This record gives sequence, structure tokens and C-alpha cells, in this order.
Amino acid sequence: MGFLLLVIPLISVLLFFLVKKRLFLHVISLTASGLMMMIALPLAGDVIAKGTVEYAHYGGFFYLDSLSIIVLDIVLLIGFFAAIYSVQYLEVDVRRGKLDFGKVRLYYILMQLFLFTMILALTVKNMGIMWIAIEATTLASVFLVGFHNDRYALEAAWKYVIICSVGIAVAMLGIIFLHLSSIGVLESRELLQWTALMENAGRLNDSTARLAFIFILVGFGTKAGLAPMHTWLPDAHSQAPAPISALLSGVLLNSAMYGIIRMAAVVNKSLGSSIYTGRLLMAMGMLSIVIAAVFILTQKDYKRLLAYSSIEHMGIIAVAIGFFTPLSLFGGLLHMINHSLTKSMLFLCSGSLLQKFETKQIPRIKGVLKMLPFSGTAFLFGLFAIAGMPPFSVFASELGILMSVFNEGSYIIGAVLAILFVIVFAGIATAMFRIFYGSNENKDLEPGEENIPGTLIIMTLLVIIGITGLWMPDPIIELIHQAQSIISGV
Amino acid sequence: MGALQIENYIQMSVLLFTIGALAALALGKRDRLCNLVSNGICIASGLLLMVASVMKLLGASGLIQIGLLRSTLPFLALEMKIDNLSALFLMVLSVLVVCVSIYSIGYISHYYGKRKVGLFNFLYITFILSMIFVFTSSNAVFFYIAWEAMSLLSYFLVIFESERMENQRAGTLYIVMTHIATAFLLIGFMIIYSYTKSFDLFGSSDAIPDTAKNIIFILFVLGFGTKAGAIPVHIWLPYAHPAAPSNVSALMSGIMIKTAIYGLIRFVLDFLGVQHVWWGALLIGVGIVSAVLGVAYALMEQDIKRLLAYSSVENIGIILIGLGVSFTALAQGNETVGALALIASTLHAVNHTFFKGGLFLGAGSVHYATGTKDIEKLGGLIKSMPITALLVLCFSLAISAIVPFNGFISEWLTYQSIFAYISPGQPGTNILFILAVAALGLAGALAAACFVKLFGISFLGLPRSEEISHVEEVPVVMNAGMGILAALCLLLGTFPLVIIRLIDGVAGELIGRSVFDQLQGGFVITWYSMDLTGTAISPFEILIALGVLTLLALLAIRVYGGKYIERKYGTWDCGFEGINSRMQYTATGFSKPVKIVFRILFRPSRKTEAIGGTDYYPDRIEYKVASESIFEKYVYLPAYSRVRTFSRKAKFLVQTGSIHNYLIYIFITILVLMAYNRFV
Amino acid sequence: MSYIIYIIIQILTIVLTAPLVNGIIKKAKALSQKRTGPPVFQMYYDLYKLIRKGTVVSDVSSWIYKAAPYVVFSTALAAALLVPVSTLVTPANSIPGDFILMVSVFALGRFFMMAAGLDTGSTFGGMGSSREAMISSLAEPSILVCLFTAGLISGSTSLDRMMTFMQGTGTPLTHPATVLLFLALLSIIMMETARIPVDDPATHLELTMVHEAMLLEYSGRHLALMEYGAAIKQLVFMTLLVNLLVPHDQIIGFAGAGAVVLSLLIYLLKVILLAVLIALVEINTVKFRLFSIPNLAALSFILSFLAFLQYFLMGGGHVWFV
Amino acid sequence: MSGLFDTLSVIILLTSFVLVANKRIKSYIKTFRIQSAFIALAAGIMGIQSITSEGRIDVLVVCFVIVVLKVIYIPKLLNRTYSGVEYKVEKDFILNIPILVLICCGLVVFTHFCIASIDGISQGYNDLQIINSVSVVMIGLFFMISRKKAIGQIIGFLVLENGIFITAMFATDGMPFIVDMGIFIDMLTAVMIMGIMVYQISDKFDTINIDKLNKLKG
Repeated sequence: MGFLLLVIPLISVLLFFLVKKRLFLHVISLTASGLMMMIALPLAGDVIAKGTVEYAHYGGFFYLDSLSIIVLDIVLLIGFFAAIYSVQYLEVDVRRGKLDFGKVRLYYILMQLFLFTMILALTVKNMGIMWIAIEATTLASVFLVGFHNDRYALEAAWKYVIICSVGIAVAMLGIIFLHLSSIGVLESRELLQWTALMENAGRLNDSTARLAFIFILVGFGTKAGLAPMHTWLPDAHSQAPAPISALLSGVLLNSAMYGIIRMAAVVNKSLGSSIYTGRLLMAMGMLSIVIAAVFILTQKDYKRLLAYSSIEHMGIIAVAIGFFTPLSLFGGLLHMINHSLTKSMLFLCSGSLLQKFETKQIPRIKGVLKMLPFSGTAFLFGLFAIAGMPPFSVFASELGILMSVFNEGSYIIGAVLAILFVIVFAGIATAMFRIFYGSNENKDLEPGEENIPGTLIIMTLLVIIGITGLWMPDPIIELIHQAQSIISGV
Repeated sequence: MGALQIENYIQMSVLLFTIGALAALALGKRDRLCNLVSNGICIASGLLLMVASVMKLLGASGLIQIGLLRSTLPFLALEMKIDNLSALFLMVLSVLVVCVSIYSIGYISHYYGKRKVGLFNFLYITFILSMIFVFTSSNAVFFYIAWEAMSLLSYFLVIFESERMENQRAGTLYIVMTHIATAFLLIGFMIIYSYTKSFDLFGSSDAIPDTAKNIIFILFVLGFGTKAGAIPVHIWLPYAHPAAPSNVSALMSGIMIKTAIYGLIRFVLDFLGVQHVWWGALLIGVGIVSAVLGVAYALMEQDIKRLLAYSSVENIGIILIGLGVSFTALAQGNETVGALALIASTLHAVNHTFFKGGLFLGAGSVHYATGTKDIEKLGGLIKSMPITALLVLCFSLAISAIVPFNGFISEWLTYQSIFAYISPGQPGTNILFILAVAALGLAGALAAACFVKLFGISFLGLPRSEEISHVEEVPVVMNAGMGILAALCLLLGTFPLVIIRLIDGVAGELIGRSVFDQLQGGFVITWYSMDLTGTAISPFEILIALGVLTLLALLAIRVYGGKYIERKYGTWDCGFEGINSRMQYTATGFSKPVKIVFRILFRPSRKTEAIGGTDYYPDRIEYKVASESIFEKYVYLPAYSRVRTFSRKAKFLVQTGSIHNYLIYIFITILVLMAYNRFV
Repeated sequence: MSYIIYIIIQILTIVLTAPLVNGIIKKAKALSQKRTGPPVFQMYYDLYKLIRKGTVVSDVSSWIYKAAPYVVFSTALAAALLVPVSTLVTPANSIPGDFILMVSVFALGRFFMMAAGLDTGSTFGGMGSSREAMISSLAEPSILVCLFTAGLISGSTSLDRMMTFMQGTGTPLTHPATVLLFLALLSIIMMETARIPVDDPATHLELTMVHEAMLLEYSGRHLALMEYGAAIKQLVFMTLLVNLLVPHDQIIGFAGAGAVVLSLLIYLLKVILLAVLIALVEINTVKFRLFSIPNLAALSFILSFLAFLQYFLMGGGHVWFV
Repeated sequence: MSGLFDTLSVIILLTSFVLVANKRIKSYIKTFRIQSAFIALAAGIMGIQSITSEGRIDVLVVCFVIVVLKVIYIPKLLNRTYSGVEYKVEKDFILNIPILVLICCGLVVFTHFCIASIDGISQGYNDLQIINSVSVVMIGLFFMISRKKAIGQIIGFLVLENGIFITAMFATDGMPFIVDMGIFIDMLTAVMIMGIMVYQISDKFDTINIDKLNKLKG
């Protein structure tokens, strides 16, 4: 059953090569991503029931537990939404003569491959394969980042591929050292399998594991956009097409963060305390938040602004993981979910903005609320949400994280965090709010949404983040609790 | 009259409000109907709420608990708890809501066809709801959420007329300032949580060490002070309140800034418990500054609503002075004075709610009728809008602390509490107190000047511009809404014991000391202070005396002077042909002397330039006077620009765009981490 | 019952004496300038005449304009009710009112006066109100601090109790605090009652007039009421000064109606002396520029503040006199 | 036997030094080819060992793949790319050669300083090899920094990959087979993609000097 998740994208890629009409491309991608979501959501139920989902075939490399199912479901949910959004998004570009059939096909193929690599990364037990998959995500999404194929897109893509490949390579070094630390502890068939590592964590070689952790932190941190390895992120996110930005920001970062979490869990268990990893994670997390907060203040390009806000939130999650208390882990995982939903909604909105106004420059835009009555409103609310305003969901998780921080008695960090949240909010408010009001100068734009299904998606997401702020469904809470206990290894 | 019934009343009114909000959205297309329905529902549920809160205040003390929907988030309990303090503020809120909603029935009519009435009413009602939750939340997280929702909704109301650029700026400034303030509150809550492991507002704070309490107090003063608009963190207020539609400004200035006072009482006095004298002293200091500077800036304003907004700053200052006296007294264990001062400040909060709400509604009426808020363009409105003029006059007298209106009572109580507390032995606080007395006096006199200007320039004399020479009176509902408030001001001014009886319950519950038996009399209100023989005033008898004496004067004149012969004639124009409106004293001119006397505050600057013609006979002379707010010029703007430049520089310093730098970052990170790993 | 008597005595004394005080001040100034000057009873004649005249009302003005004179007059009298001319007739339980109320009542009158100044749309009225606003706001803090200190000394804010307490202390003017208070109140009277150096009651030159400018449009009975109100206000403040800081009822050994009459006579004597004193001050000072008035206000504020400090340096309490 | 591997690791380290010392892109590729050849040699020896000892052939397969990919195919690919983009002769490196080499020496020392102390490695029989190979990683990264041309960065990336591979090989007798294969596939795709992008860059920016790609900042 779960294998279908790995099969469907590949099949759909083949089908893409076969068909000749744009309509079929859309249909295939919708059905594929729809199917995958249909499959993935019930899996969560199994995980809650049985704790894990494993299959014996092929050396039993396929492995799902509550931690990975959380991230996986986010991937497929947002993948589905992005697929729906892409239809009209691409159609509009085709109508404007920017794309042809070949480009659309390329887009869908790469998108499915991108999803495939991420699913692979999340459903394997073997850290080596996970690494391969995460490296592959980069390769699959490079041309999506450079999709528009102008100078800017190309530059962004080059930076993306070089920096991420280097980072991931460093992560490989880390995995090797982890491997080294487990020599003589695990027997050969469970080498690099992190479940085994987790079980025997106590007997790993501490110092090698520590060395491994720093390499993995740098490596996956690069992919997760932690400062100071975040540098590729604003370029890539701002240049990619909106649905892809949504995927990159809402999903890819999470998958990388997933790697870090697994690793931190192992190392913490083998070291017996979270101080070592905690310090590093907190340092990088705070640095990311600071950088994001400072850069957002005077940002002129709204997609870059959103990208920096992603950096900020990855930093927040890193800090939460760093504290490694049950409450902070809970908050961190919750924050993963909330941030992905909110941020992907924002990027989809930005896509509508971009197609309506055809500029990314904030000063050139006015009267969004008039021009885009629905997605514009959603954008405004989303900005409030991402800045941590109640009753939206990001607020809840940020509150949880703050509580855990203060609970640990580290008041300074907590206070600094709270202040930084405010600075980010102030930056977003001063930079962005002006685009919503007033009325646009050039009159040839007529108000109204172009991307109807996309707008529906945006509205759905808005409703979700609006409700989950106060009332998160019990299964999810249950999942998060399980995941948290898995991470803390008790 | 058990607690159960009160509970049901409140549930009903909350439910009604919700229904009203939804109805407003549903009927969005049909402006008139939507407006009638939603405001009608507001009035009804407001009355329910008023009944419930009065019952609570008169009934036995104790908590009323009302659970709302459950939240699955572990650290959040959506539950209302109502004690006398909440009930008092709920009562004030409901009274104001009823009056404002009556007013809105007429006022909103100028939106018909132009704006989304449904959306406006939805925001309006949800704003009220959020304030109800702020006043009744039993748990800090719930409080925080309600607080933020309040800010958010009021932000949308402030920028409701968003096509004007200054409204957008005002809105952004407002939401940013209030969010920063909220961050301080959040930190405070978190520190509390880290010690008590709970967010319950009615729990005990014994687990919190003293230093932490001091820090929390500072944070709360910053946070709530910003919301209250206390100087120097007031800068959002004079921009935001004028930007909002007038009925919303009435709510914001009338009750929303009081949520901060509620917060200070609830969290500091009730939860933390006053620890040190300097807490009170700090509040008194802030209060003095706010009271004097607030009214001084108000006097300089030419825009009615900005003037009113600054005067709100002043009144918040007065409230804070009262609160500060209460804190100081409590910190030194003098519960009687503590209770008295608490009553004084809460009473002033109540009074200010009524007359300031009324004044903003009046400003709304003027704007509704004339289309301008600029005093310099108004004049002579008393002839075309007699009722509005009369009501505004009442409110102006009330806010200038003049008998027989309610503003005087609360100031009298504040004076009395200070008087009762000044005693030998603590020179420091004594000097602060006497300064507070001076500040109160100065603020009162300046307020009188300020509102003479407001009333005199805009309602008396000749019309200062063509278009307002033929306006007509506003619809009767609007005047009805204001009329109720004016009647309340007079009632509470002449029979203050009515309201003091209610507030005494608050003091009794919070401080455990009821001073009602020391404040006696129905017509005469007596304060038996310091077990000396009491000091009594009787606004009612003064009112009677004024009436009788006027009659006597009339009688005497009639007897000695014969019948009254009146001759209408033009105003003395020094023999010129016909005096015209340009010759009248302007609002700027009216406040000029004060401006010059207090030039340190205003940095007045003037510029005269002769345009065209010869030096001796220019065609046109332009004369500009400007006065600036020192805080904006010397504190906020520099800080803001510094931050922005820093961010701009840092951005390009780090994100250089060269991939080599990016790789170097990674490289150095690896090296540093390896070294760290080596040494740890 | 005693309350009624008190009210009647108060009103009669104040109403009858107020114009006389004005006359005395004018007379004293005239004499000091080697003029005969108007008779001391001149103001009575003026008022009588004004009342009988018809009145001209500006066609710009509204009801505020006509209401103002009555409000000013009645507020002045109502305030007078709070300042007993003789503590022998004050009702057993205190008068329901204190100096805070008095200030507020005066504020009511002033509010209407300033509004009326703006009502006629004339430039002078506006100018008068604006200046009045400035002066009053400068005077207010010092009045309050001054009376507050006196109240603290005597342990109550209600004026009759304060006066009774002061009598208990023998001759208060021997104490530095009260001396300072005396000077402070004197300068306050100068400010509040439109006297030189703040304002010149005799002028009608628009550059200098403050109080007169507001009355410029008034005529007939309205003017009479305004003038009368001003006179009463002045007398009230003088009463405050003399009865509070130079109490006299304690020297009357016996009780009964005779005592009341005697005390009233002494009161008149004190008031006349004070009037002469005020005249002297007026003669020996020049009128300030409008913007030097703050100096005078600051002076009076400092005086009252010093008095406050004195009170505490002496250890405070209510026992330091005896 | 480990002595032989020590020698090999040192030689591989030296080749990376040579790489840093190179000036021309042609010679980058040549040096990379040599380095890969030595790695293949090491892998081959190790493979024979493992066959003789425990009969695993996967290491030999890995060695074969290395020969095919890194010694033959990728250098050819890079040569084609390089001759495909027109290339102005200009100074390619940021600092001059001697300083670069000195810095690389410093890197080796630093790596030794940081890693040799880690007991999990130092008590093992193979710490010299690990130190050398980690230094190769570092040098590869540093090479990427020091070169301006796109192809230079690709080479740097490949050397980095080589370093990682030999680290794996020396430290743990190679990763699990599937992982190794996956790594190779990834690397191949990465190099191909980069190659394509080099073409695009050179016709969009008509240079392959990466310093020209600095429009996106702030």
C-alpha cells in the first residue's frame, strides 16, 4: 500500500512522456497527487493505531512512524494543493505566451520527481538512502527554480545547486562518521538504519557521533535554510514559480529539518544529554531569526520577504528542537505543521499577486484588496498569521515554544525571541501593508481573481490555519505526542 | 437573583452579539436593513449585559464562571470568570455600547451605498465581543488572544476608510505599537508561568520571587501603558483615534484604552499584589506627565478628533495618578486610602468613558453634518445644530471637571485620597503627591481652556467657511445616543453615590476594605478621612443654589430694572463696515498664549512670507505656525530611521550576491564548529 | 435652621459688601494719586443705572451670550456660600463644600464667560477669552497647592473647618508657612481678580485688557451682572485670605447675636484693610507684559510650594501650632 | 597493508594540492582524473582484499564504477562542456597560487588538530587516512571558493565528493553497496545538470565567470 506512494509519481512521469495535450498533463498530475494524498492520509491512521508502518519486502527499507508520517502528510497535502494551483497558474502563463507544451510537461515531470524524492526521503529507514533522496530533491528542483530561464532565475538556480550540493555533501561526511561511530555496534544488515542506531544509541562512540552531528547540522542545515547557510534560500524561493516556492518553503525545508531531528535524537541519546546539540541548534536558530528579522525590515520584494520569514521560522523550530524538552518538541513539531500550511498559502497568494501585477516590487503595487478580493484578503490575514497573531495557528505553536523556553528558565532567550517576533511583525507591517489599500495606478488592470481553483485552495488553507489556531484535531495532537516521545527516545 | 441567572444573561448577550455579527455579514448587501438589525441586536444584548453586570455588582461577591468551547491546545482554557472588577468594566462597556449603537443607527447612514456597511458592522460587533472577552478572560493566554483580537479588529476599523494615506499610516503605526506592547505583556505572562506553572489569573502569585515581580511590573507598565496611551508611549493614539469612524473612536477612546487600566488593576493590584512604594510612585510620575502634556498637546490641535484623542491621554494620566496613589497606599498597608484612591481612579475611568464617548460622538455629528473635522473651518453651529451644541457643551463641562457634572466627582475623590494620604514622614512621596495636585490643577484648567476652544470656536461666533453656513441638525437617533450619555454625566455628577456604591464592591473584593460607610449621604457626599471630622461636598445642593440664585437675580433685576428691553445690533466692529468671519479669533490664535508660555513643549515655529507685490504692499501674505511633538521628533523618528539604515546596510553586507561569499560562510561555519567540537 | 441663617447672612454680607470693596480700592488708588476719585459707593449707582438701561445684544450671539451673565453671577454667589464670612454662624455640621468645589464652581462661571467672549464673533472677545484661559490655567495650580497646604495644616479641605482650626492656633501669621501662604494668596488674588500687574480693570485699550475684553459687547443688566459677579468673586477671595490666615472670631469672648454682629464688623474691617493693601500693591507695581505673567504665577506657586515644605520641615501633623 | 593505504591517502591529498596549484581548466580536469585513478586503485586493492578475505565483490564493483565514471566519463564530459563554452583567458583565482597552497596546508593542519584528538578515530588503526581524506574534502571546498569559473566550481565539488568517498572507504571499508551506488548516481546527475547550466550561463551571461552572477542580493 505505502509503496504506491513511491510508484505513482514514477508512473505519472512516464505518462507525462506519453501524452500530447496539455489537458491530459493537468489531469495526470491532479490524479497522481490526489491519489497519493488519498493513500497517505489513511496511513496516518495506521500509524496512530500501530505506531509504525513497515513492509518486509526489499530488506524492509520502507518505514513510517509518527514523526515521518507528520512530515509526509504535509508533503502530500501541500503537493496536492500546489498541483491544483498549478493548473490555472500555468494556463495563464500559456495564455500570455510565456510557456509552451514542452515547458509545461517539463514542469510537471520535475514536480512529480521532486515529490517522489521527498517521499523517498521520508519513508526510508536507512540514513544513507535518506541522504541520497535529499540530495536528489535538490537535483529535481534545480530546473524548477530556474524555470523562467532568465538571468535571475539562472543565477538563483546555480547558487541553489552549488550551495545545496556542497551542503549535502558535508552532510554525507557526517553520516559517514555516524556510520564509523556505529562500527562494531550494529551488524551489517542494520547498518545506518536509524531505528537500530536509536536502539543502540547508548553504545555508539560519543565523540565520533558529536563530530558527525556538526557535519550533519551544517549539511542538512544548509538545505533547511539555517543561517549562515541560508544564503541560497531567498534567491531560489523568489525566483521559482509560486507553487514551487510553496513546495520549497512549506515542504522541502521540513524534510531537511526532519533529517536534523532524527540525527539530533540519535546523538542526544548517545550523549545522554541534549546540551551539546542544543547549544549548536539554538545558536544557529537564533542567528537565523535575527538575520531574518533584520532583513525583513527593509525588504522590497515580497517573495524574498516571505523567504526570509521562512528562514525565521526554521530558526524557531531549530531553537525548539535545541531545547529538547517534551513541550518544546511538541511546539516545534506543531510549528512545522502550522508554518508549512501558512507559508505555502502565502506563497500561493504571492503567485496570484505576481500574475495580476506582474511585479515583485512592493512599492509598485497598490490596492491589492480591490484587485484580488479573496486571495488579497487571504494574503493580509496570512501575513498576520505568519507574524504570530492569534487566533491563527502559528501563534499557538510559537506560544508553546516560548512557554517551553521560559519553563527551562532561560529568560533571556525567551525575551529575545519574543522581541524578535515583534520586530519581524513590525518589519512585515511597515514593508507590506501599504500594498493592500488604496487603488492601483495603472487602470488597465481589472479587478478579479484569475486562478479560481487556486483561490479556492487558498481559502481552504486560510480556514484551516484559522481554525487550528484554537482547535487542533485530536489525531494530530496524538501523532505529535507519539513523535515527540520517539524523538526524546523514551 | 442567583449567580445562575447572571450567567445566563451573559451567555445570552454573548450569543446575541455573535448572531448580530453574522447577521451583519449575511445582510451585507442591504445597507439600511443590515444597519438597523445589527445595531438593534447590539442595543438588546448591551442591555442584557448591563443588567447582568449590575446584578453582579449589587449581588454577593464571588466568581461567575462560564466555559466557552474547549480547545485541544494543552495550554489554553477558554473560560470566562467574572468578578466585580470585570462586572464593573462590563457594565461601563455595555452602557457605552448601547448609546453608541443607538447613535450608529443614524451615523452609519452616510455609508449607505458608498461602503460595505455589513463588513463595518461585523467588525464593530466582533470588536465589542473581543473587549467583552478581554474583561472576562480567566486565563492569561485567553486574555492575550482576546487582547490581540481586539487590537486586530480595531486596526481594521481604524483603516476602514483606507483610501486616505494618513489612515493607512495611522493604522500601521497603531498595530505595530500595540503589538510591541503586547510582546511585553507576553514576556510578563511567560515569566509568571515559569514560576507558577499556570496561566490562571485568579491563582496565587506567591511562587514568584520579588525581583521577578519587579520585572513583571515594569513589563506590564510598558505593555498596558502603551495601550492606554500614556506618555511617552502614546504616539499611536492621536493618529489612530481620529482615523477611525467616529462611533468606533468613541468605543476606542471610551472603553478600549480602559482595558489597559483593567489590566493594570487585574494583573498588578489583584494578581501580583503591590510590593513596593516605587510602583505607585512610577505610576504617579507617568500619570503627571501624561496628564499635563496630554492636555497641553490637545490645546494645540486644530482637528477636533485629534484634540479629543490627546485629551484622552490627559484623562488616562489622571486615572494613573489615582491608581498610583492607591498602589502607594497599599504598598504601605494603608488599605482605606488604597480603596478610596482605587475608587477614585476607576470612577474617573467610568466618567471618562461616558463624556469622552459622548464627545467623540459629538465630533462625529459635526463631521456628519459639515463634512469637516477642522475647527478652523467651523463656527456658529449652535444656531443650526442647537441640540448637538447643548450636548457637546455638557460633555465639555464634564470633562473640564466642572460641577455639577461627573468629571468633578472623580477628581474630587482623587484630591481627597491624596489629601488623606499626605502625612509627615515620607517626604519623597509627599512632594510627588503635591506635584500631582498641582498637575491635576493645571490639567483641569488647561482642559477647560481646551474645551472652551473646542466649543467656542466650532459652535459659537460666525461660520468660518461658506459650506457650513447652511447645515442642518443631525438625525434624532444620533442626538438620542449622545443624550443618554449626557444625562448619565449629569446624574453621576449630582448623585455620585449611585455609581460609587457599585464601584465600592470592586474595592471591597480586591482590597478587602469597603469605604462606602465612610463615603456617605445621598445628596451630600461626605468623606470621613483620617478619623477626623469629615469633608462634605454636595454637587446637588450647588445645582439647587445656582438655580435659586439665578432666579433671585432675575427677580431682583425685574423688580429694580423694570422689564427687559433688548435691541439686536451688530457686533462692535471698531466702526468698520460689517464684521466678517475672517476677523474672528481663530483656534490657533486662541491657544497661542499657552503655546508661548509652554514653548518648551511645543517648539513653536512660525514663518511669514510676503508673496508678490512690493515689500510694503504684498499681494498675499502667508503665515505658517507649526508646533511639533517633541517625542516624535527627538525619540521615535531618529530611532526608526537608525534601525532602517542599519537593516539596509546589513542586508547588503551579508547577502552580497556573490556565491563565493556564500561558500565561505559554509566553510567558516564548518571550521568553527570543528574547532568548537575540539575544545568542548 | 442654622443652615438657612448662615446662607442668608453669607449672601447679604457678600452682596452688600462686594461693590463697596471695589469702591474702596478705587478711592485708595485715587487718593494716592492726589485725585479725589469717585465716591466709594459709586459702584452701587453704576449697577443700579445699568440694570435700568435697555440692553443691546449682538445679532451674531446665541443663548450662551445671554446665559453667561446669570451663570457668572450665580456661580460667584454660590462660591461665596462656601467661604464663611464669620465662623460663628456656620451650621453645626460643616458646610457641604470645600475649596475644591469652590474652584470648580468658579471654573463654571469662567467657562461661560470665556464662551460668551467667543460668542459675539468679535476679535476682542476672543482675545480676552484666550488670555483669560492662559492666566487661569497658570493660576490654578498655585491656588490648589496653596489651599491644599492650608488644608493639610488644618486637617480638612472644607473651608469653615480650616478657619475654625486656624482660630484654634492663635495668630497663625507668626508661622513661616502661613506667611508664605499669605503672600501666595495675595498674588493669586491679583491674578484671579484682574488686578494690576496682571490686568488693568480701568483700561479699555485692547492691547492690555483681558477681563474687560470679554465684557466688551455687554451692556445694560447683563453688564451689571458681569461686573457684580466679578466684584463678588474678588470679595470671596479676599474673604478666603482674611478669614483663613488672619482669623478673628477667637478674640470674641462671648456668644450670641451680638458676637455675630461684632465678628462681621471685624470682618469688614479686615476686608477694608486688605482692599487698601491691594490698592497699594497696584499702585506700586506696573502692569506686566502678557508673557511676564507666568513669572508671577511661578512666584505664587513657589510660595505655596515652599509653604508646603515648611509644613513638613516642621514635622507636619496637626499639632505643630499648639 | 595499512601502510599502503596511508601512502595512497597521502598521494590523493597531494593530488588535491596539485589541483589547487593548477592554473588552467584543462589541467584541473587532468588532475581530477589522476586523483580519481588513485582512488580507483585504492578501491581495487581494498576490493581484492575483501574478496580474498570474506568473498564480497561489491567493493570491486565500486572500483569499476569509479573507473568508468570518474576516470573516463566525467572528465570527458567536462572537457566537452569546457570546449563548448567560449573561454576568455583571464585570471581565474582570487588569491595567487602560493598563498592558496599555504592556506591548504593550514587546512590540513587544522583538520589534524580537530580530528586526531577524537578517540573514536585516533584509537582506530586508520586515523592518518581519515585525516588526509577529510582534508581532501576541505581542500575541495576551498578550491570551489578560490576559483571564479563555473567549471572550477564543478571540479571542486567533484574533489569534495572524492574526499567524502575515500573517507567512507578508509574509515569503514565503504558504505553499504546500495548507498554507494546511489551516491554515484546522484553525483553523475549533479555533474550533468551543472554542465547544462554552464552552457546556459555562458549563453545568457556570455561568460562562465561566476562573479558576474551577483544580481540577486539583499
